[in-house]
Amino acid sequence: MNKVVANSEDAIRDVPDGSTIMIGGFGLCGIPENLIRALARKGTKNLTTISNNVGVDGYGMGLLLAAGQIHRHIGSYVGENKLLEQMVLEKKIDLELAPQGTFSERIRAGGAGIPAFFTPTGFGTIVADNKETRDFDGRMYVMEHALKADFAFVKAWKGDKWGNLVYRKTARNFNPMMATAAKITIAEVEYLVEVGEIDPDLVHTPGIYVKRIFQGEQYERRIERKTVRPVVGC
Amino acid sequence: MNKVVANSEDAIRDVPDGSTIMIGGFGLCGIPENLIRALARKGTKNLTTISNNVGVDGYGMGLLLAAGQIHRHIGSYVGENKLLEQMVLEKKIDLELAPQGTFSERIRAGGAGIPAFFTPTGFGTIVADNKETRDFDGRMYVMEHALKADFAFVKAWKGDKWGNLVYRKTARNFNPMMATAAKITIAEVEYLVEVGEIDPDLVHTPGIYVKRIFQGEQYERRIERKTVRPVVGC
Amino acid sequence: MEIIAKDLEANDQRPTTMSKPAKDLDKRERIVKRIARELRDGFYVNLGIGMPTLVANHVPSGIQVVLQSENGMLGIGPYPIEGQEDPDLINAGKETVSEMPGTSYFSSTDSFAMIRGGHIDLSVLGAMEVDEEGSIANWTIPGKMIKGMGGAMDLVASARRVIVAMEHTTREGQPKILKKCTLPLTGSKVVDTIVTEMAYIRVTPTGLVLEEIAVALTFDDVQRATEARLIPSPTLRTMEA
Amino acid sequence: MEIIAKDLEANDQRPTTMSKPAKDLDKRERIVKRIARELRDGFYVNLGIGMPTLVANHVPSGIQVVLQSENGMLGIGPYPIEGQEDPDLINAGKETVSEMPGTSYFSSTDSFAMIRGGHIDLSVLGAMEVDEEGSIANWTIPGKMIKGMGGAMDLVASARRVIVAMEHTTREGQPKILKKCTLPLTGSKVVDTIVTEMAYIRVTPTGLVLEEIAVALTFDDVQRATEARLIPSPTLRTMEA
Repeated sequence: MNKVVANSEDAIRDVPDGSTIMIGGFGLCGIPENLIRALARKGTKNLTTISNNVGVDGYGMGLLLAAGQIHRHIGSYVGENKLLEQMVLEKKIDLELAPQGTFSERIRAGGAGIPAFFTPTGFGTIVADNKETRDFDGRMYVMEHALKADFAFVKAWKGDKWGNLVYRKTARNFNPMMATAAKITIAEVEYLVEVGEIDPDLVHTPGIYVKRIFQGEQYERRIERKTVRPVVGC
Repeated sequence: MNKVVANSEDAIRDVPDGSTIMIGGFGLCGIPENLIRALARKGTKNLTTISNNVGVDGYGMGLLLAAGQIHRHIGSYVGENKLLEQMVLEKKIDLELAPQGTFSERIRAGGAGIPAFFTPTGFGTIVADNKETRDFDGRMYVMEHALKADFAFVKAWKGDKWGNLVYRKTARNFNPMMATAAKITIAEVEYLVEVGEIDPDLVHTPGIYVKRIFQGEQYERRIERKTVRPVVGC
Repeated sequence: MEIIAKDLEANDQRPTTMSKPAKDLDKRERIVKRIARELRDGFYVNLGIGMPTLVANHVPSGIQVVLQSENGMLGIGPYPIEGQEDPDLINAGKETVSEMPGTSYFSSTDSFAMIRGGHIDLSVLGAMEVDEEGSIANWTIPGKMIKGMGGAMDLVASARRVIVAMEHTTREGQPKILKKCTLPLTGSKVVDTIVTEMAYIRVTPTGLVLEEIAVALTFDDVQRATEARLIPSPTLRTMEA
Repeated sequence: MEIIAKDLEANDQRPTTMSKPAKDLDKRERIVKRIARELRDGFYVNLGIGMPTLVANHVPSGIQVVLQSENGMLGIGPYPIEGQEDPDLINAGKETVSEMPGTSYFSSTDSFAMIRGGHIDLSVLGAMEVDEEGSIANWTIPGKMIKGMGGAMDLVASARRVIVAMEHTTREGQPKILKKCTLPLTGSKVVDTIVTEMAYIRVTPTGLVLEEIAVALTFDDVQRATEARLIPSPTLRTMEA
């Protein structure tokens, strides 16, 4: 069983134009930054990306956006990208927005063999337009469908050579579910360790979901909104 | 915020006759044994129990069964209870069996605000009788409904006073999902620790789901099938 | 679905304390203080981006509440001390935060399972419009700018109690509490309570019940700033500061 | 739904090595050895209770497979050494087991999400009946005893490949490979391969293709023990031991 690849370039060697790719992270927190940079360098085109956000202008997925690599995006919040806004208005990109809980549950469903489920979220709003709605026990729900992808790019704090992953703090976010919902899941980690070094009770993503793993070349881990308080007081 | 109760008796003080109770564990592994014993002592009647198994004759949920406290049971495997079999044949108990994955997903759905979902499991079998079936992308699925309960009895290895729980090895099983799916979740733990003693990245069940917690009086942790190999060889 | 929206107050993710003029700050302070009095010991609470976040500064003494962040955290603490900020530790507004004793982290999916499953005792969030049925609009203005709804739709649909925290009227003095929302909804018939600098209003099946009025204002003052009809509560009283 | 079933081979949770006569043991050994040859490096495999469990003893050297247990474990190791058994560490047959380096634990819900999501490369399980469409019955005999289906229905519905491991006929010599199952199904059209002590059979859209025959047996021998019609493979060969 050999899942370890040399680097980000090797990890994405066979990602073709037109792929659907899930990309972990919330804002810039927990994004697979090395894989994104590699994909920008490779110049793969015509991508459908599935990610909660689209980075910021000039960083993270903003790189792919600026390079015109993204044809269609599915997410829940894109407020940090002036460029995206412009591209949507100019119809250079298709954008599908979903409530964040529906978005995350659709990904979980994709990985868990559930083709569709009912949620109360969005009933009575435009999110429910053209969707099946239904009464269960006197409350109305909207039917939503699973999301799947060809590739998932996820970022973990630590991973072993069999792909068992551990995330750190809120950098976990969408990574664990995306890892389950793609044909080929590629994990980049800050620390690649030997099999057996991770406590089996503390594994967040079991290795079964990970096809390729490598230690990221460089972690900038950029902070989007640095908010601090004075050392004295508070 | 005070969730700590003195003991198992105090924890179940207000469980009325006719309650629906989820009980964690797989076989005898990870069962809330102190809560079960307390419920047997209390003699609460007419219960609907939701649990993968029903213990064994004379131990675990077998105690509740023998005392005639269970009116109806929903689970997936009951092969260890001669008594249950007899009671079903004599129509002294209602038994609903579900595929284990459907059973566990129904509980997860109950806790996650999903009233119904589609699964491929059981399509074309009697499990799908009288249920809605549906084609998604050329494959047939069965619609299944969420399960909820008045109380959930769960057992963890360690828990803090705010109800954050950590399970150990395969004793995790159904406990985490059941903790989410009841109005009142009661957790018994082998080690009750102070708030802040559990690494936030390693919490399996966040305290939000737990209303009451206590350190179990006595852990027998009975083994159902002891299988070993010789020290030499193999 | 393609969505066009304008820069929204509710989605404005700049720390409000740094970007609003002093008069607004005072209004906001009164709103969040009033809302903080609704907190109860042991509550698990989600505070929306912007003004609602400030409720955390006024938790009554002697009670413990746990703040949830929909990006996967229970137990949000204050902003970190300079130099201790951690890129892996942010709130839903993408601000660096700290953790409290008893914190837990989980995936976004688990976080929204928690929200959708009805486990959050209280959700406080901003709004552009609220109407007399308790419907709320706070995420988009068609034909303007693109942002997305984030987690707001899930929160309003499933939190046990939804409180809207907003200024009573727009900057231009137009009512924001309407007979019927005109903007695309975030949730239909979901709001329980509206708290503004002028009033504390309960949404009931028969309409909006005015429970409290800011000091020095009359029922008519509030009604004039409100498009929807207000029903005076039998126990109508002055809002505590 | 009330279910009545008989003591089933597939659900018999006693360690088979301790309860079967020697002749059966030899048959079973041949079956599980043949199935073990289907394993590939990196496979994640679920072995059903009873005979399928024994496949683990014959993993070809030089390859690594990870065994899944539907009660929430990847990385099942051998039975523990006497005195090291742990009540918190059991397999789906409720037997005490050990863990391997690289093991992970997870909830039952996560385990069946894994199974239902199609992440298990291979599921091996016993059967009372299999038919020419690949339908399988292994969990109940109406009017007899009550056990329950456990996880078998999820496994047959969603594992990437399903291999049935069973003796070719009943103790009474009656065929178990039928034109159509008579017992309530565990899964409809789900089996890929049937391995018995007599044959290795592939389920195809046009019927059951006999790929391998046990040494010293003829096609007619196998057909006589099989109710369904068998199609000889163009590459029909002798089963390797």
